Amino acid sequence: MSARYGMVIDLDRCTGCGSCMVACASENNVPSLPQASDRTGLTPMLVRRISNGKQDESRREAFVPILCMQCEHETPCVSVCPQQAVEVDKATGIVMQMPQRCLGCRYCMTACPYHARYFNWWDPAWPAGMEKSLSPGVAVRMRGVVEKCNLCHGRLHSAQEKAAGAGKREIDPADYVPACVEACPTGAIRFGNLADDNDPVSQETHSPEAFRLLARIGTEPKVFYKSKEPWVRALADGSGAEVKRG
Amino acid sequence: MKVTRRDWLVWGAGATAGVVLSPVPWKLLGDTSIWTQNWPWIPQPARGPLEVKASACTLCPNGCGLRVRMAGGWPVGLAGLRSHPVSQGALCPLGFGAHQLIWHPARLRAVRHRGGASSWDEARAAFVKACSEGPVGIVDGFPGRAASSVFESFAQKRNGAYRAVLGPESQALTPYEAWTRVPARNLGFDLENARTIVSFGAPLLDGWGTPGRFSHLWAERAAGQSDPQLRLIHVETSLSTTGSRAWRRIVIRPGSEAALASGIARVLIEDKLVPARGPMPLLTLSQAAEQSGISADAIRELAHTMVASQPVIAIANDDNPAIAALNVILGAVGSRGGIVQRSKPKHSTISTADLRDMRAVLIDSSMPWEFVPETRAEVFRFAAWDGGPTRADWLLPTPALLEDLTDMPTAPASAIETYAIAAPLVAPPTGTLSAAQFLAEIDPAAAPVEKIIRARCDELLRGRAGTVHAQESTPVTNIATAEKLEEQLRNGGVWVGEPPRAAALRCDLKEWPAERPSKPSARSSAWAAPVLPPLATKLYEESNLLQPVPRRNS
Amino acid sequence: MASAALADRRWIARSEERSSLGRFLLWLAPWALLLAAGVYAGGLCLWFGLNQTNMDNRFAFGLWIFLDLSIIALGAGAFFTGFLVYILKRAELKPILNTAVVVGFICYSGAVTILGIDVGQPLRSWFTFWHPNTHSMLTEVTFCITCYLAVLSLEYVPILLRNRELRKLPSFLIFEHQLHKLVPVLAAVGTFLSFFHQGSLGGLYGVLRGRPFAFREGFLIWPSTFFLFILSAIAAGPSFLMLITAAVEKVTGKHLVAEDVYRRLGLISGTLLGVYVAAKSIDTLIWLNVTSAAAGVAPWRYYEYKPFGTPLLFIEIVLLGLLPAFLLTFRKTASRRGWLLSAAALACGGVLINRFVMTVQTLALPTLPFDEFLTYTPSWQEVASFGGVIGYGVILYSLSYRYLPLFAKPKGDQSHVSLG
Amino acid sequence: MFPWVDGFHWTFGHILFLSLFFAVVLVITATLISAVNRTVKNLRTQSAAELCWKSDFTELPDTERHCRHEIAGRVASRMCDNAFDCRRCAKYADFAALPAAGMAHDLGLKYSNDRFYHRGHTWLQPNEDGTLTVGLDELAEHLVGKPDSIRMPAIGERIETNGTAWRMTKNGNEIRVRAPIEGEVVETGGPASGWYLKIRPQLDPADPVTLRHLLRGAEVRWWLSRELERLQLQLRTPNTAPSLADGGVLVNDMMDAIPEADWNNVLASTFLEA
Repeated sequence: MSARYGMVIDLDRCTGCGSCMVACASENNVPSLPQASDRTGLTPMLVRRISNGKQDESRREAFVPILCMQCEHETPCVSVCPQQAVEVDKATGIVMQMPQRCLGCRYCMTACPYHARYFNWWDPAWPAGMEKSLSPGVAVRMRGVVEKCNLCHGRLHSAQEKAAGAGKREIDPADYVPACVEACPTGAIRFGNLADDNDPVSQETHSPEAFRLLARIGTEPKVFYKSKEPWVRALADGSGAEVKRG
Repeated sequence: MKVTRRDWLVWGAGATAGVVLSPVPWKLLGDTSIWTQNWPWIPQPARGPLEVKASACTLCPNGCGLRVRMAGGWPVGLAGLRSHPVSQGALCPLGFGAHQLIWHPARLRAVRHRGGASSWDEARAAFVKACSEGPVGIVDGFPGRAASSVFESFAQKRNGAYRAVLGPESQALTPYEAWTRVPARNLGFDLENARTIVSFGAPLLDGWGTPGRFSHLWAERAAGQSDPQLRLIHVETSLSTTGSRAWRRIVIRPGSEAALASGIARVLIEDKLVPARGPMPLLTLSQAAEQSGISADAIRELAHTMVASQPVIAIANDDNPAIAALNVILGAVGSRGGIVQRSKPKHSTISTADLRDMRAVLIDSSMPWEFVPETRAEVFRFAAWDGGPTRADWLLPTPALLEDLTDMPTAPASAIETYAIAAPLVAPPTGTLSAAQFLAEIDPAAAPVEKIIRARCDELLRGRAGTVHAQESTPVTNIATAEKLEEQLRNGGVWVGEPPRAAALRCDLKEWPAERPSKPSARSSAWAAPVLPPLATKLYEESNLLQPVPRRNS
Repeated sequence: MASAALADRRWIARSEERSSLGRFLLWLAPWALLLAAGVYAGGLCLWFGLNQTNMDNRFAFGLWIFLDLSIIALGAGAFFTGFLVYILKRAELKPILNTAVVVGFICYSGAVTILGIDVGQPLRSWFTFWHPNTHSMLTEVTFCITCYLAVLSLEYVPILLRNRELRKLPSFLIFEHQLHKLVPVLAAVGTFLSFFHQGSLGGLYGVLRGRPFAFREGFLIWPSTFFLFILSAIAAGPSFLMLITAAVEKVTGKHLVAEDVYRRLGLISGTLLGVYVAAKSIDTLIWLNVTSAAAGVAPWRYYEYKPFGTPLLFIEIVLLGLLPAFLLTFRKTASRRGWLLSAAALACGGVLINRFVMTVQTLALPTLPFDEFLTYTPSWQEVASFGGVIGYGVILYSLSYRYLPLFAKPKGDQSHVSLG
Repeated sequence: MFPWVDGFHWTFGHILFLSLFFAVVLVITATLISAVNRTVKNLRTQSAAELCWKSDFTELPDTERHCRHEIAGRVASRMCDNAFDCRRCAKYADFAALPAAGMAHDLGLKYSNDRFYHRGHTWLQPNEDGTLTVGLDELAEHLVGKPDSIRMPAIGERIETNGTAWRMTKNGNEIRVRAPIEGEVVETGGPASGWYLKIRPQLDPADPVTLRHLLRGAEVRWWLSRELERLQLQLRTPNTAPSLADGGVLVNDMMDAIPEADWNNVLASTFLEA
């Protein structure tokens, strides 16, 4: 049976510590290039600070982890890629990016409303010796291609290998946990199989507090958010004009 | 036949057409494009058996449990160790990239003397000479380790000074030393049982204490709830992460935490919200309001809110006595969910001798790089990385995390006593020595770290108390020998003591301590390494999440 | 020098008067410099990667795409004139056919070159042909533009082979003759291709449902921008041809094309522009009231961001759309060279603005509610590489004008002889 | 792109799109191939020369494409639209019937009435044995003088009207002499022998149509005088002005005499090069 991996991110639990970002970068062999800026760096997982726009004591801030939303319907990046370098994996529902087939036209980046795609503006490089600390099973992306979060596909792969080794069809959910989920100290990021109705995460997506970013453009992301705070929920549709970047 | 321009034209046209129609250019195109997919200079991840080891993080005194993924004999990923009773599987953002610190460009690899190249022999000679000429001071960032006792005894022998510099979490506990006659290192905040926590600027959700500890509490009992089991009231001067996530947020004038505390205490006593347990603050409510910049009603309202859901505890971000006194008034000292004594005081003779009088000062690598001793003595600075300009005559390269054998005693401010051992997982670069090893070479008679650790395991075993938390937890009584215990600890197990006996702590506060404004803490966070993991640096630069810190080395 | 001048003269048609070799080279020099700078800048981008540009993850497309779209739109004159002459048999436009082909060739080859630099892995460009994703507008664009460039080259060859020296080779002359007879076929294919890729270039942005500012409802698989781009391109193409021809006449001080050709072009351009403006206005209204609302965005919010805003919308549709359409069709103004040309310039400007809005403004506008409006200034490498294309264009055109029969002689149709 | 390439789906989109694409590619390549193919065929058959001539003819300046009847003064002004091939000219008969102008004044050029002249400055003289002798007319000879080199066609080679008869070089200028008539080369001469080619014509020279396209009689004088005028204009330089002003005797070997002139153009208009 095919899975639909997804997330529910509880924004009320997110303290914006950034552990998920570092864990993600470390797991996925993202180089830390000094020349990269907040507009040219690779941050497959990016926690963004938002506020209710107030400057006085009533000011509230929250943090929104932004990663590939794994859009399910009319996946914007898939339909635009001229050479099938992006495809939705039928078996997992994960939007897969194939860097070795990407020619770096960046059309998918203009198509993604969540700015969850990143371009390798530089050759990947590490300080002398640090390449020994690269995490195995995740290939380093070359300059000039687009990349994004693929829900730690390397981990899924090893989980599948483990299952195959044990002669099992299905992977043990405990074996496949993306780095950011594993890293979150407050358990704000929850990961599960949305196709499985018994999965607590899949059930959480139906809670009244759950919402998806820009739901109305109809891309049906598999990454959900939830919050009890109304001003945070105003994110759900693009009309949350009162919400400003922190 | 004569070659005319016409012939050239014809041949040229023919040649171009021919080449384009031949497979050659297309084949070349294919090969080059495949070549671009793996440029020779793109680093490839190491192949090799993947193994997972458990250890403890030694970059700050909190010693979070580490799950280290190793490939080809090198650490390739860090994660939190779920079985760790305090950190509970969490790490700080810096921790997740810490395995790359081994390769940080700023890594110290050779002895340096006043900027110039030097050698261990020269350094040793200089230090021995200094010792013969006068007393030596030793500064330690993580007191209570085996290394600390090496320092302590060495300093004692040379009738020098051993100085432990504490982080803000521990500093907040120092005022109680005088009132309870229990050293701060034996006290802790019993956050786990508190119902209301008032932090006076303590970044509880942003690098205060063991990262996993409070964030778990908060996430489980407070996050997003309108009437949470755990009420977090954050008093601050400007919006912080903790403030933005707190249940209530109070903004006051910088440095007026003490005044606010006094104001609250006065309200508590005047409104009989607490049984009078201590002296009346010197400040009047209006003065407190005037100083802290919030209305008297707001202070009164705050006081009422504090006691509405008890136990309640106030946490300072420094050693401000007024806030400690507030806890006394609240009856939080020695009570469940308040300030508790987690362990019996060990006989420790911390000399109060001043570093100024020292001939030489040895600074352990556990000290934050910013620390500069107020002395004219010859400074021997141990560090694994060069954090930039500092006042040190000798820069002595030490092993980094995962390279050195260290034991990690109870984390600052923890309510329960713990003991862990970080065993070296990779060999340190040649030419590095820890401060303890350095001293051991000079004084072979003294017990080395290994011996002391063994002795402590033995002590724990004889204490017959506590449990070792690993994949499964084992009571110490079920462990046969000290060797076994040490082995378990070296493999990432954590010894956890008995839960604290709260009532055992008696506290008498005669009169309200003299008011003094809170001073911003010397150590903003517990992070002690001179440099940040490159990925953390990246995080600072490529997100608007955290402000770049001056310590950053790019 | 004298011998060089003589040799040069041999290559110039006997019946044509051309400036001296020295003056010609002098004229070329600055453009050659521009080209050299462009080659250098482009080389930097290819060697060190796109970090040489000021593009970033949010501005994944920048100056290059904007200008590519623009020159491809302006180059539409090539296929459209061919279409009018060969398919609709409008012989009166024959005099500018050759110049149209050359201009088209320059525009397309230039655009393709820039695209080659613009992609991160140019060596993999051919992957698009190997693993084409037929749902992507960009695939359509890639295929069509490549084919059309081939067509343009084939249309360029006959003009090239009629050079005075090259024609001395019987094989060349015969080939020219035979190819020329087949040019109508090429014109037909070119028309087909051009309609598609001009449209797909519009579709490129119209399909982006992730960018509500650009997203448009449409007909079958094609968003409305698909058709708007075709319209605006064929409307601006003739205007651009007019401008080029007029410029050449000014520079060479020769009378090359009969006045009525100008007027004819103006009329075509103006009429199409009128249709386009009408369609564009309807499209904008639909977007304001239906499409954007469906995407959950308040459309007018997009016009709050300075420097873009409603003024830009007004300029695009009225000042650079409606006005030139009127000037080009209205007899009184159309019969005056000055009015005609300035109207043509306005029309071209309108298309430029439209391409700018679709590319740059779309990316500048925030999509997530906590995004900000971002700006971007191209790096000198981006500007210089494009300057190179302009230099290349002028040089190639000047050479073609000097040595090839660009403007068929006014006396009747001499552009090619039919057998018996 | 192809079923065996990874990632290919047999979807309607693919099939439609790719078939369209391949159709286009096919048309383009087919066009190219057929053009090449026809070219090769033309080059194989004899039509090449004719095609080239016709193409060249259209490139001639107006001044060099006047109808012979205009030159002879039979009609006011007429441009030839048959590439100087009066055998194809529908109007020829009508014009020929018209009265020609009177005798032109004497030129410094000899020409004989029993020779036929081609607009490319060759003459043609029928022989008893049915062959035709072809030579360079006096104006051309004066112009070229002694050529540096000559490339004659091989014996038995076929030459086409207005095609290449033979080639000469002079002071680095390539001179292609156009053949006055189609036929087979039976003998080759040269400047010394006063004639260049003997040709066995394809058509019967006795048939009046065969040589109709060539100038003869009075026409020649009018034509030559026009050619002289042209030369005057083209060669107007200080030292030649007197020699030509009154249509006086031409200096021999003008290419050596007036090297500074624009010979490329002069030769082109003399020998009907584009």
